[in-house]
Amino acid sequence: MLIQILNGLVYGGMLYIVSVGLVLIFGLRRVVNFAHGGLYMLGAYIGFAAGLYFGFWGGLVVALVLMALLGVLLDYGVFRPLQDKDHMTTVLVTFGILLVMEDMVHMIWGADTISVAMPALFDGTVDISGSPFPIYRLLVIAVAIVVVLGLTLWLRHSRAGLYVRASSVDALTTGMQGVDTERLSLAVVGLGTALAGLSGVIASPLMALSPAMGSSVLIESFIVVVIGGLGSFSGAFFAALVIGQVHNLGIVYLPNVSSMLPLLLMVVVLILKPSGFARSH
Amino acid sequence: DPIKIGVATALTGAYGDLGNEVRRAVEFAVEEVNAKGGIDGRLVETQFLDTQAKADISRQQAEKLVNDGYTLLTGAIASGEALAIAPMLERWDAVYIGTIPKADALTGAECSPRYFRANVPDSADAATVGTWLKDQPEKKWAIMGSDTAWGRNSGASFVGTSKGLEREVVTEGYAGLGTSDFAPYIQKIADSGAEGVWVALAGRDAINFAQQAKQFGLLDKVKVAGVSFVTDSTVKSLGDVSKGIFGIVNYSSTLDTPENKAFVAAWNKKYPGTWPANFEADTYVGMQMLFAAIDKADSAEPEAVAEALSGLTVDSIVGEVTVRPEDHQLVRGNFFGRIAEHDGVLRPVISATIDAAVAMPAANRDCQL
Amino acid sequence: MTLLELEKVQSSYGSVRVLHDVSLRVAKGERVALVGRNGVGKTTVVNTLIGAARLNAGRVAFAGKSQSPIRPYHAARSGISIVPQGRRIVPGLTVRENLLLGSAPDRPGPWNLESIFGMYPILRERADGLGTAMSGGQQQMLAIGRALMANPDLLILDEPSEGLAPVVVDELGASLVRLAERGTAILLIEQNFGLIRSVGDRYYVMSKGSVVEQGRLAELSAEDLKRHVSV
Amino acid sequence: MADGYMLEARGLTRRYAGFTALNNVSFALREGEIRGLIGSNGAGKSTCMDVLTGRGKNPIGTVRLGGEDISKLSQRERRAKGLSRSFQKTSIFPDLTIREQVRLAARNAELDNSEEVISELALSSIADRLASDVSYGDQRRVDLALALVGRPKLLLLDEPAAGLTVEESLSMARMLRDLSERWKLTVMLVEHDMEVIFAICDRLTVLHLGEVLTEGDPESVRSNPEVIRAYLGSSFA
Amino acid sequence: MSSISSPSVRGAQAAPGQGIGLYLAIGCLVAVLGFALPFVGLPKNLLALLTSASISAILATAVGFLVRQAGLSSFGHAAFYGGAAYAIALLVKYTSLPAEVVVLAAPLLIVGLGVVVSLILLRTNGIAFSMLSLAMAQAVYELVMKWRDLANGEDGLRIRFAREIFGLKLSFFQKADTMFLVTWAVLVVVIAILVLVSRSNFGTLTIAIKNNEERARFLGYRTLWPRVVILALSALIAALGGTLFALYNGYVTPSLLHWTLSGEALIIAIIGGTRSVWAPAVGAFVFVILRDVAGNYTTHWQSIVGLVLIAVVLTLPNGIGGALTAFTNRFGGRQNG
Ligand SMILES: Nc1ncnc2c1ncn2[C@@H]1O[C@H](COP(=O)(O)OP(=O)(O)OP(=O)(O)O)[C@@H](O)[C@H]1O
Ligand SMILES: Nc1ncnc2c1ncn2[C@@H]1O[C@H](COP(=O)(O)OP(=O)(O)OP(=O)(O)O)[C@@H](O)[C@H]1O
Ligand SMILES: [Mg+2]
Ligand SMILES: [Mg+2]
Repeated sequence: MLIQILNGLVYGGMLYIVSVGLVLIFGLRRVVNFAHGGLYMLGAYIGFAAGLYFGFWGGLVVALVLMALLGVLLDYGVFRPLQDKDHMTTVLVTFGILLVMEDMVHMIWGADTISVAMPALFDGTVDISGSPFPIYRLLVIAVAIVVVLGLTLWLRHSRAGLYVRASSVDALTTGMQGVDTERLSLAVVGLGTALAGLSGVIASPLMALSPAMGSSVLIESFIVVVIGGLGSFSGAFFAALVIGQVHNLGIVYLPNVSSMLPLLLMVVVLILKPSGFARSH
Repeated sequence: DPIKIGVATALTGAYGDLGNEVRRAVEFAVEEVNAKGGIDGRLVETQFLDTQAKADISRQQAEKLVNDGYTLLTGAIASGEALAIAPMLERWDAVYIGTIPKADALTGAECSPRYFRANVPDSADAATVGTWLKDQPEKKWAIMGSDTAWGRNSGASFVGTSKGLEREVVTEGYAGLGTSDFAPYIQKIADSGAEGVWVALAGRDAINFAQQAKQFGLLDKVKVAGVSFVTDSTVKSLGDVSKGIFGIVNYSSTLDTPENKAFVAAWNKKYPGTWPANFEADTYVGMQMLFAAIDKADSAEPEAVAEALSGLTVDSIVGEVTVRPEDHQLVRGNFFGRIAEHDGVLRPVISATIDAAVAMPAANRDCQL
Repeated sequence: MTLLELEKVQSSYGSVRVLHDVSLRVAKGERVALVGRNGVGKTTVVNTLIGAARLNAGRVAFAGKSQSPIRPYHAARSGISIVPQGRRIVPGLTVRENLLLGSAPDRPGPWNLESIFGMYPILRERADGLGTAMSGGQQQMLAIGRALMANPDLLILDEPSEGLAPVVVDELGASLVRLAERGTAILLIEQNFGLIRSVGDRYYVMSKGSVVEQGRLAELSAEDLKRHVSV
Repeated sequence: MADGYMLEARGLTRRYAGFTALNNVSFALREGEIRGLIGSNGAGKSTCMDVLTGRGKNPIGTVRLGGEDISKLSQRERRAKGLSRSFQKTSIFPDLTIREQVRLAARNAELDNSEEVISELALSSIADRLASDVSYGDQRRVDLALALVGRPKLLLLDEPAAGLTVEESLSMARMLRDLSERWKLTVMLVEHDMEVIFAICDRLTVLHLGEVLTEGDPESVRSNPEVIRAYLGSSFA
Repeated sequence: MSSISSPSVRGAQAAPGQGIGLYLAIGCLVAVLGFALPFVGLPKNLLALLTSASISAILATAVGFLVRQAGLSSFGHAAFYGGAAYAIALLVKYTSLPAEVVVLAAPLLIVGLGVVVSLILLRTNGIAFSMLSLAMAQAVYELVMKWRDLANGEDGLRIRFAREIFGLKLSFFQKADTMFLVTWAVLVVVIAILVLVSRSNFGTLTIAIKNNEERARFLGYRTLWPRVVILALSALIAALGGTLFALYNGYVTPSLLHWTLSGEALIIAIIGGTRSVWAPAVGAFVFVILRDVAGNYTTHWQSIVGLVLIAVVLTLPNGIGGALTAFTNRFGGRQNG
């Protein structure tokens, strides 16, 4: 039981790191970024490819840097020119980017599933209430906690965080106060994609890489973002935790309907509270 | 004029790797036969279209191929694709050689006079389990299946088989296609006290499960065996993790027959450093069937080819095999094996051969051709 | 020193040209009123300064520096704060956060949270409530407070009296005058005669997207002012 | 309407999370009367209109329109009974032309005087433009037109003159006076422009901190020292 | 939907009642020309493609109409489309109703269920609506996947129609050269009806509700029912598309119910443009043909579709339909707006 709850935490933690990047980008650009799943996948592949030369941790660093750069490019080349257009337009462009990205990965690394070895430092298990539990999974939980704390501190208590929150609801007014919202959004979108990359790399020793891995994580992270209350960081955190538990305990206790549980949870939350867990920020 | 073979297969999407195996095998077979001057002096020509393994797209692409004169078809990955195409074959005046889809219905209730199956169906895999299980000391088994018709059926037949052999199935889990985190299933199996796990997962799901089971230490504690699990792509993705896993093996490149040895050698030449994988070999068998039938019919007209295929006997890489006229299933044997080193390389190695007479259940009476 | 200068400015929303010929300037410490009836383009002048309307031709300079293209933050960084029409309180932020948003750490001066709270005590009472949950007039106070937080050299107000109680308008007038006396220049876009009179010194009149007249308010009779605003 | 009141409001109250924005406010308007509702910012004027029209959660208090209790009715039903309002924050339909939306607003009324209202509010020249494309002041008038069309029995106007020029506010005030006489409109007007208030209101109700500070004819309110201190300021004294 | 909001519906379109002559003429011409296509000796494959494209066009029209009139981006229309197709398959399999009854009843049945569900869906707006519709549709998908005894899971179901439907041979509906006439006729009728609806008073009201629901309520309108009617209409059209699909293909699989199908329909609608009722259909023809052509030449059709999607979206802000309208207006010498 304890282990199953831990597993739920791992799952929720992974989901949170993917989703929070989505939230950041949604917050700042009001764009439901369909390419996000693709970024997660790309991050995993880059981490894998660079890992062949620099080892797992080196690969992680390379992936974070490249993904952040890619995010900056995405913001500069796509979101900024499209900022005055209808949001749906941008959503579609991100969908187009997803298609291109999947195809590129397919072209470079092939369609075969690739598995990534555990970093040696965390290979192995610890004993938790009599059962072995992979140390690496504990690391995933720790990373998620660090991301939560870091982001919360940054957003709630720093001036930049205030700017991000303000800019995410009204960029023009924020800009009028002397904030260079464009540079801000370069940074934030870069951070968001880097987080997508981070989650991809972190996930890679757990789950095999394939070009399709992005699409499957996309829907679940959308669910997290929506249940959390669009654009809400703390909401996404709670939503990811809840979904993680619901997902895992569902598999254990309600195996026949487990795949529907997150969907049903979303339906119930949205019907009771159309704006999601948190008041929408 | 050339003989036209149309291949509508999953070149992209979740099953892209399988589609590419099909593609390699067809290209190999065609190149080989053309190098010999074709069939009865006619060269073979192919066209590939992408289906993403989606039934509706598959049907459209197949129709397109037929309209362009490619009336000899193959390439379906998912059973749904073949099931969607089979009923149209007569109207299109085409012939289909199935090499991957395993659903029993294709040679059962949904059988078609124009659909021929070269690979081993689900029921034959199920019939193979018992011969292996009876020799295993483990009494308590867990089932880890994919939540699809195939996975559920494999699970059910394992349960059936184990009852007869006084084995107990202590827990069953079925994960949806594309499941990335198997931790809850693995923990459930660990908590159940099972001594062995029967795995009916395929592709990426199988790999994710095996990798995570290893990380939880499950692979070291219990015996792992499965269907469609011991494949070359599993080995390729998992490396050492896969070592020692048991399973039903429809084909192994280590198969010790002269035909297969020649095939493997030729394959090695065209694709250096690789061995034909099971789906590649099955597709190659299908092509052998097709070429033999064209040769026999002296025609590439679908009607004539279909007639020739029914009851055809071929000297294939899996031995001398016959297409059963009752349901158009290729009657062939099956194997049990495990992943082990062979010639210094990890790959599925055959440990037991099950004769066609045992392995292939009788033709399904639901099939009315 | 000229804080704001527009020279033969033409600007547009998409393909709709709104400003045809706007020239005006505000120097340090000046108090300038911009008047004209509804829809002549007063707000568009402000929107041009923050890049929300596109500058097609002409010159815009902040603190002597020409700006092109204009980004929303340029004005603020040149010491120009704006109280926009419609207030534009940022939803989701508290009153305090809305005020902090306006502050510019590199521009010290008399205005800070305390002094704004001193001027509008209701803002202190509601400091931790959402800015948008206040009444219309309270939000107007917040918008003015936010603009002051940056200790601007030039304060542009677009119809600030809208929705304010007469007492509050009076107080606003008085505080703008005090502000001007301390050296902050003011560009006031207004319909309220009383406020124009009490705050303004020079004036510009706009009509159909162009500045058509200018002069000193003191030399303008009440009837003439009324005529300009209502032409 | 035995007692001759068009609108009777009793005990209107609204609380927001522990804070009372409107506290037990009562008043009554005669048919054809123009009532000014004034008070400092945050006094509760807009809230009062919300409660009268059933906007927001559980409005407290009784509202009688023409003698009939409408407190339990939805916003839609209140409009059908002849209660109409405009909004302090412009609330119109950006994707419809001005003419389309005024017509739409008239469709539920007994009579369609949309063209009349459009020309009365000087919207004729821009009537076929999308509402999103006209200036703020024009949008304010569209908001007013939506409330005015169809000759409601009771019209609640929340700062209709805000954003209008002085000239326009006064002409709008004259028009209101005129229409209320011609159409027998009863009007309740929230406005900070005292020129408009004093030009057309028959009576004034002054709110302060969510309660009625005083009520009376314009002259007496204007000279009430409490009102001067809390709201009007010295310039009106 | 704060993020996926609909574009302004008008702008390039004529105001109601004015200058529709030219559009009417062009519309009629295109409709009539369409019926001539099977008789001018087009290659079979092209006709098959056009038949699939008209079915996609019907679905895209349904989705686009919902965006245009109600500002709702549905990620759940696959449930109506695939739902109708599955309803046919199941009714044929488990009942002995005549095929005619099945084909007519299935879409109505699905819409009936859809309306009930929509009463829940329509409590929300914007992204919440999109996600709810997605969730509901995915739940149907999961149900069909899981309940294997009913619908055979991911392998899908073959529909064994009777030999004759509506007095026509089954092959009439399953061969492109004849089926195209049917799908085209349905598409033309659907668009004609929707144009009338959008130009009616009811159409204006729904746009008002989309813009500003509260004000519409204050103007004395019920705001739920008009939205329900629009959603039901849109659902019915999607279900019609699914019905045609089932007739044409004789086979259903769960991918007909998957959210990606809804998403694709939405993409097609936006590529076409949601300012006009007919534009999503144009988008469907362009998209389906493009994808097919790309697929013939390369396995990188995904990249090609992606890049074209980006290019169209960037260069034609109001979609292909918007560009066509602008062109027609210039050509017809009319001013915008
Ligand atoms: N976003 C826009 N797109 C197109 N035209 C616009 C837009 N905003 C304003 N306009 C037009 O520009 C003109 C000037 O508008 P502006 O808001 O600048 O007027 P204003 O002088 O500030 O009026 P008011 O006193 O009503 O605030 C108006 O005719 C208006 O119709
Ligand atoms: N949603 C809300 N949540 C909390 N407080 C609110 C909310 N809406 C209004 N208030 C408060 O209720 C009080 C009355 O507000 P109301 O809008 O009625 O004032 P008003 O008299 O119309 O003022 P103004 O003249 O400035 O428009 C104010 O103090 C306001 O801050
Ligand atoms: Mg203005
Ligand atoms: Mg108010």
